[in-house]
Amino acid sequence: MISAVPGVSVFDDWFANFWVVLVVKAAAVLVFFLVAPLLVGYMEHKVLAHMQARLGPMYAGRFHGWAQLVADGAKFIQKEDVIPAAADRWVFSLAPAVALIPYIVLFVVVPFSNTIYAENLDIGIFFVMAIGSVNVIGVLMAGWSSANKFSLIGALRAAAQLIAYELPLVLAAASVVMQAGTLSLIGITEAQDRYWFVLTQPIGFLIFMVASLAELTRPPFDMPIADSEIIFGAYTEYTGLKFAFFLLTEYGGIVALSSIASILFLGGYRGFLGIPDPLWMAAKIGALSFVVIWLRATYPRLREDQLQRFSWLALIPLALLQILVVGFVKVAVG
Amino acid sequence: MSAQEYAFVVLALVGTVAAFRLVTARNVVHAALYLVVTLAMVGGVYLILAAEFVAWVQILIYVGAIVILFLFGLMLTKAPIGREALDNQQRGIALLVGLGVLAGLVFLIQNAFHWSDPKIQPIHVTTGALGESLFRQYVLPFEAVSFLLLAALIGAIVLSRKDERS
Amino acid sequence: MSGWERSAISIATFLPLVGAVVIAFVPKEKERAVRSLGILFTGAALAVAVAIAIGFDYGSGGGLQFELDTRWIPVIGARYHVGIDGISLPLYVLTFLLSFLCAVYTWRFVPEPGKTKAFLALQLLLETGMAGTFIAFDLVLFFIFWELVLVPMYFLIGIWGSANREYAAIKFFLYTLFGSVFMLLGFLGMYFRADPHTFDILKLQAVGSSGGFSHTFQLVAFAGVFLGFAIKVPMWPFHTWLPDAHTEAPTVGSVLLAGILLKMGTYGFVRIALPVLPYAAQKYAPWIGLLAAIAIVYAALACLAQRDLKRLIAFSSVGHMGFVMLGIATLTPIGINAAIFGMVAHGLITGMLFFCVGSVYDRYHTRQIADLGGGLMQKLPYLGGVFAFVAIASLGLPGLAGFWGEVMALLSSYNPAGVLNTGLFRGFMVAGGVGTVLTAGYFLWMLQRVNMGTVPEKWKEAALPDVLAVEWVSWVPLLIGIVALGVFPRIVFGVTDGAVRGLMHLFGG
Amino acid sequence: MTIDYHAILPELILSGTILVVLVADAFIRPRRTWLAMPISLAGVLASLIAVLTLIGSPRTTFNGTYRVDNFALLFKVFFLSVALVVLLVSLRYFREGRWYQGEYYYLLLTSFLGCVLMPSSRDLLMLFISLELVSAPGFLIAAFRKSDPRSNEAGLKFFLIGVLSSAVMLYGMSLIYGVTGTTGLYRIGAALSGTLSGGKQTLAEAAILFIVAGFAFKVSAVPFQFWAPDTYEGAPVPVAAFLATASKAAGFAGLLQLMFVAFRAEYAFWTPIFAALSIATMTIGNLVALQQRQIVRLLAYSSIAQAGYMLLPFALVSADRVVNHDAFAAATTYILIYAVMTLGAFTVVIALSRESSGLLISDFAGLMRRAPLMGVAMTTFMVSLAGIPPTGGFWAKFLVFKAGIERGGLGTALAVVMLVNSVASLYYYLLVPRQMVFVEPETDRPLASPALVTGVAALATLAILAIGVYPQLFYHFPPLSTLVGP
Amino acid sequence: MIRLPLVLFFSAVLFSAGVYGVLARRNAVLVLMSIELMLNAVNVNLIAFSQALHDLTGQAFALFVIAVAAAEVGIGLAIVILIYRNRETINIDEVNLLKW
Repeated sequence: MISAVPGVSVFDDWFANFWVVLVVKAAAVLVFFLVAPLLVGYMEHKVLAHMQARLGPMYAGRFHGWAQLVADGAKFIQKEDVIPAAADRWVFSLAPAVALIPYIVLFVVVPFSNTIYAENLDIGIFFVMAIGSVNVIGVLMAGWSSANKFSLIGALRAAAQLIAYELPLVLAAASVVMQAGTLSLIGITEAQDRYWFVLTQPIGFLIFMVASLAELTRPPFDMPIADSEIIFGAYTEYTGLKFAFFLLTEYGGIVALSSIASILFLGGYRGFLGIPDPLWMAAKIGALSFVVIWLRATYPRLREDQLQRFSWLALIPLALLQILVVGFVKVAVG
Repeated sequence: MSAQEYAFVVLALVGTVAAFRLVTARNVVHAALYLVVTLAMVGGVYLILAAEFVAWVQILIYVGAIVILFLFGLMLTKAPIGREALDNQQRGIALLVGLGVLAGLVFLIQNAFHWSDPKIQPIHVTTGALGESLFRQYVLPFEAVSFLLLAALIGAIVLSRKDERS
Repeated sequence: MSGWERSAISIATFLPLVGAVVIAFVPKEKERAVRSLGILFTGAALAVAVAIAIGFDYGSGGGLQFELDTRWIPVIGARYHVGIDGISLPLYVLTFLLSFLCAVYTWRFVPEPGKTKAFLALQLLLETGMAGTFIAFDLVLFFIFWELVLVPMYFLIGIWGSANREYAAIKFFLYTLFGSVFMLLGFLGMYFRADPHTFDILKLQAVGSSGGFSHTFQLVAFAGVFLGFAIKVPMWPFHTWLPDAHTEAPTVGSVLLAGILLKMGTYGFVRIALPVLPYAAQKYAPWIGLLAAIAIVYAALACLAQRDLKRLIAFSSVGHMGFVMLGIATLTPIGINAAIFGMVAHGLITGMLFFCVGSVYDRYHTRQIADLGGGLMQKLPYLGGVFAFVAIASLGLPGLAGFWGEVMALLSSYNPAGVLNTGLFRGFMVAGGVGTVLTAGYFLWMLQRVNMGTVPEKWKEAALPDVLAVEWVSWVPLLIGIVALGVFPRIVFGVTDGAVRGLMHLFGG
Repeated sequence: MTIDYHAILPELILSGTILVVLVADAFIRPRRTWLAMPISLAGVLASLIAVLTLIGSPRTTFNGTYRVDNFALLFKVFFLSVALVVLLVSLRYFREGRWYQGEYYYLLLTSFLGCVLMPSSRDLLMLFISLELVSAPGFLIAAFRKSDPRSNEAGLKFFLIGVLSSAVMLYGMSLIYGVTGTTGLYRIGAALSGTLSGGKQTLAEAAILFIVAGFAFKVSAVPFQFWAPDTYEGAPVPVAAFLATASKAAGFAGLLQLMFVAFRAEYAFWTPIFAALSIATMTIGNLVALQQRQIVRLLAYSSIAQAGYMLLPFALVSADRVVNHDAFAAATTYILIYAVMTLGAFTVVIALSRESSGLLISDFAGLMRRAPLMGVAMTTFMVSLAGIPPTGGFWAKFLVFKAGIERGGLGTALAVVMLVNSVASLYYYLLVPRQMVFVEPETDRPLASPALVTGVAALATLAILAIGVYPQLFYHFPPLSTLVGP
Repeated sequence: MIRLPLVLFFSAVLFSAGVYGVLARRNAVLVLMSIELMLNAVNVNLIAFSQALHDLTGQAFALFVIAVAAAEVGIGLAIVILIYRNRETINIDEVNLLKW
């Protein structure tokens, strides 16, 4: 029954290498995580502004307000860290971290070339999905611990939405995995050496993107923080640095899901024209992030029931169909 | 002790403490969060034991889905912030039984497996091998489980949806 | 063997069952059809039984005749083994006779609350169960028939009984069932101790007589079957269900209960307990004798204290069955012959007594001796006459059926089987003798209080019919039987003796 | 590894039916949802035919984890027949009132899929999955009377105790796996009868205890019986009928395989446990049943007591192959006959539940007059449950007694306890016929009973009587279908 | 290299904690959580044995346990929500309409 190679666990691997390597990798991931979302955030400011025919931030850092987000950060740090009296202090304080950390960890497996990556797990995409699903707990914690009904409603909305869209997300990813025949992110990327999977699975790509938007609770799927209904959802009571963490989570999420989407469907770091792989990867992430922002300016918010209906009656059946087709083709060809 | 064992002991200790807090917590949501910690630690244990796939399944299904369901359930049934009487009157008996089970199991286990003798040499199992076994040898239970999940899904919807009339 | 011989007793036994099913499908509005069908089926069954009796080879009463031994439930080793010998035949015929007469009686008398259809269907079902018990030569089959009587009797008592019927019915049911399950255990023990395993009574008898069962086992198994049989008989002190059941049961129920059901217990002793477990029988015999002697005296004393006519007769049954058991306990051919004779005679006499009481109740709507107040002879001469005649037969007047069974039982206990303590049994004989005297005493006292004297004021004006035609039809055969058996006891002894001697031979000597 | 598709054909047909029912329900108009029943019925029938085509030499597939032998076939035929009956009696019940009919049939069939898988599962994993597949839809349909808090409660209790016992059972299974290194029942059997160190043996015994506890819940043995009366009472009556028969029989099917195939070598350890379980179950079941006024609860406690009788043969297992053989046959026969009687009784209850939902025993008053057929049927079932000849119930008990006496010693003692219990049980079994016959009804109006229900009741009565008169009809199946090796 | 009993002890601790929780808690969801703890103990056992025996069955088994656990939590919460809707409580000792 045992067909496994006698080998070593992940930890063996880590322990076998130098701790330094680990630290360096961790630092690299962290730095990337801290920088990339800022860029996306800035992009959102400017892109939205231009789409709405206004300028956006123009002062901080002089050149088109490039340091606006840094300034925001500084402002958040200065602000008083308010914890509501009725709140559950521990849970309230831990929530931002729980929401944020999964996205950081997620970048451990994102490859920027076939050599630049922190870890190549043979179940990479699975790891991504697993880690990505933890984030919801942070939102629920935030919503519940705030002792505010709007927060709670927001959190419940978020959780319901995240569960509902987790399925199409995973299913869409699964059909890519089926085509690539591997779970490893590098493997999937390498499997797109002749064409991108978006060509064979355009529907899957669309599903993945839509589901990602919902996972990120980005417009038009931003019912959990619908300010006209429930103020700011789960984050209503948050101020200062804690609130900043949630913002970071959001932008980090955009980067994370964009990178996964580009790996799954757009050939990841693989490019042409001799441009270095990491740049291709960055470009694809940027492009997809742009799309995410663009949609915010384009579509109005859905209603809660429409949102659930859309997932269960449209996305999931479609995703299942996609899997079926891929499966048939795979069997027919293979 | 090997490095793995140190890592294991740390995870196990954290997991144990969280498990105890889970069953003693005075607040339902805290209990659920302790459950997350325990589950994560158990997932870590799987990693140490080189059962990578199971570990991530643990995170994906348990932490990512089951706990969310729990939290959902708790919040829909208005889990209050603050303390309430979550325990019944049989705490003493429960403690006795729990300790009894523990003592019995520990005794039986150390009786059956010598402390130093069987050492696990974790083997890294490729996901492929596990998949092979799932879809070849265990394809029948796999299909059965899929029916189970579908039934649970449909049934849960039927039960929890609000009927128009009521 | 001809097909007739193989199937005759099965036909007779199951005809009533068929009748029950047929009746169940007749619309209940068709009362007359239902009653006719009842008489028809019991009559047909009786006819077959008579034909069997005629075809019976009395020269070889010891062997099984009309035997059929065929596969039934191979998995558990049970066979459909039926047959008839000298011991069974009288009881078998008696069963059909009484059932037929009861059906006839029902033509006119259906107790409250009516429901003739169900009443007759249950009677027929009961008949099959009773008849089957006497022909079964396989323990499992025996047990099935044995238990088959429970449910119909339960309902007969429970639905058509008098005031306290439900209590009596459930008591009857629970007592007998309790006993019979232990009996079943005993049967199973026999099965497994026999080598090869068998439920066949004849084979078990062979094993038993050749010492195939260990002594310890015999003692245990006997205790089990004893409980089953003794409760059914009923032996003192297991008799307490009987007065209740009899008192509450409708007339027909009482007749069948006293006439046949009780015989199943004593028959079980003769057929199964003694021959299969001879050692234990010898060990238990003194105790059985003792209980029998107690029963005789106790019942007589109890009778003296009764105020209810029916209850009195019920207790007298206990006493009569005591004589039967005493005969059995002697383990001698005479004793067993006496026992079988006693069973038949008791069936006729006590059955008849219950008919009388039923008719009295039908007229007076009371069974309290004090309420009746005497003067039955004057008021209803025929009924009074019959009643007096049967009561006298019951107390054991020579020349009538009751005599032979009792006197021979006493006689046999003067000289019991060699292994038994003669002195002890002579003591039982003395007790039995005292019992006879007391029996005579209470019956005569009863007659004095009921039959003699003047008609009390309250009954003077009442227009009470004397014995009706239907009653005559259903009684005459019994009355003839009582006289006939008294005058020609050979009618029974001639049939049974061969079989009894064969049995005793098996039994050890 | 090639898959023997013929061996799983019944299951495939059944699963196909399940999906068809589910999909069809989504597309047929609300007023027509009862159509799910005929569809299910057809599927079950087809599956039954498929089972019949499998009669012959045993087949093994999926690496020995799945085996279709006589034992499995017997139980499959049985389960599918029960399915037919439950479907038939459900129709009217679920057409009246606002039910999720389609979903009900869907869940019911899923549960039966688990039942059908169970007797073929020769692997701990398969056993576990089958058990869950039986239970999980059961939890749901037990709570199906949504607006009735009693039904909700029924579901909750059933669910919590069910999940708890699976957890306990799984822990045992994991230990067995660790000690023997396998999950296949036959291989476990071989490992346990081989040489194990003392410590491992003790651990295995503890594990057996855990597993037995898990199954004891399923068959509602004391002390795991608490859920049963509450759940039966709260659940829709056809569901209670299902739980009391098929679901319980599935538990026993699993238990038979575990005990007679995997754990037989350890019989010295577990037979006393079964003896205690059996005695406690039958005694407590009977004692509490004596006090019941509600018919479904009465039947629930009766089913508990009967479970005690069914557990008895397990306590007889010994080194003697013949005794084991007989004990096995006794247990199997009892389970099957019990199911017919109980199903029949529930059918009558369903017929009656149309006019009074509370369903006290006193509601049976005068039924013999108002619905003679139902009255006779119910009387037959009650008498049969009490074990009085000439009904099928007697033969069930007879075999158990027989096996007990054959075993001797402990066996005889157990048989005596069972005898006493049977007699005591008579008291409450007779309560129902007593009401029907002796007590005047409030109304003389004949009971309007749907033809389907009446038909099922009549059929069950006939079956009980037929078995009672000629048990050979049926008796040779269980001994043929044994798991006790030659 | 890990000592097998060490892992088994951890599992035993989780199991016993679960047992305690099941017995001591009155909130249905908490009881269910305690049961999850027990299921996790099962999985730890399975994985440990799987690696000790170098046999994949244990891991496959664990996956099945997780899947079934998910299904059951879904069912359980549906029932809990149903009860809450009708009764406004999910404390087991208050859910007591049915009594013998």
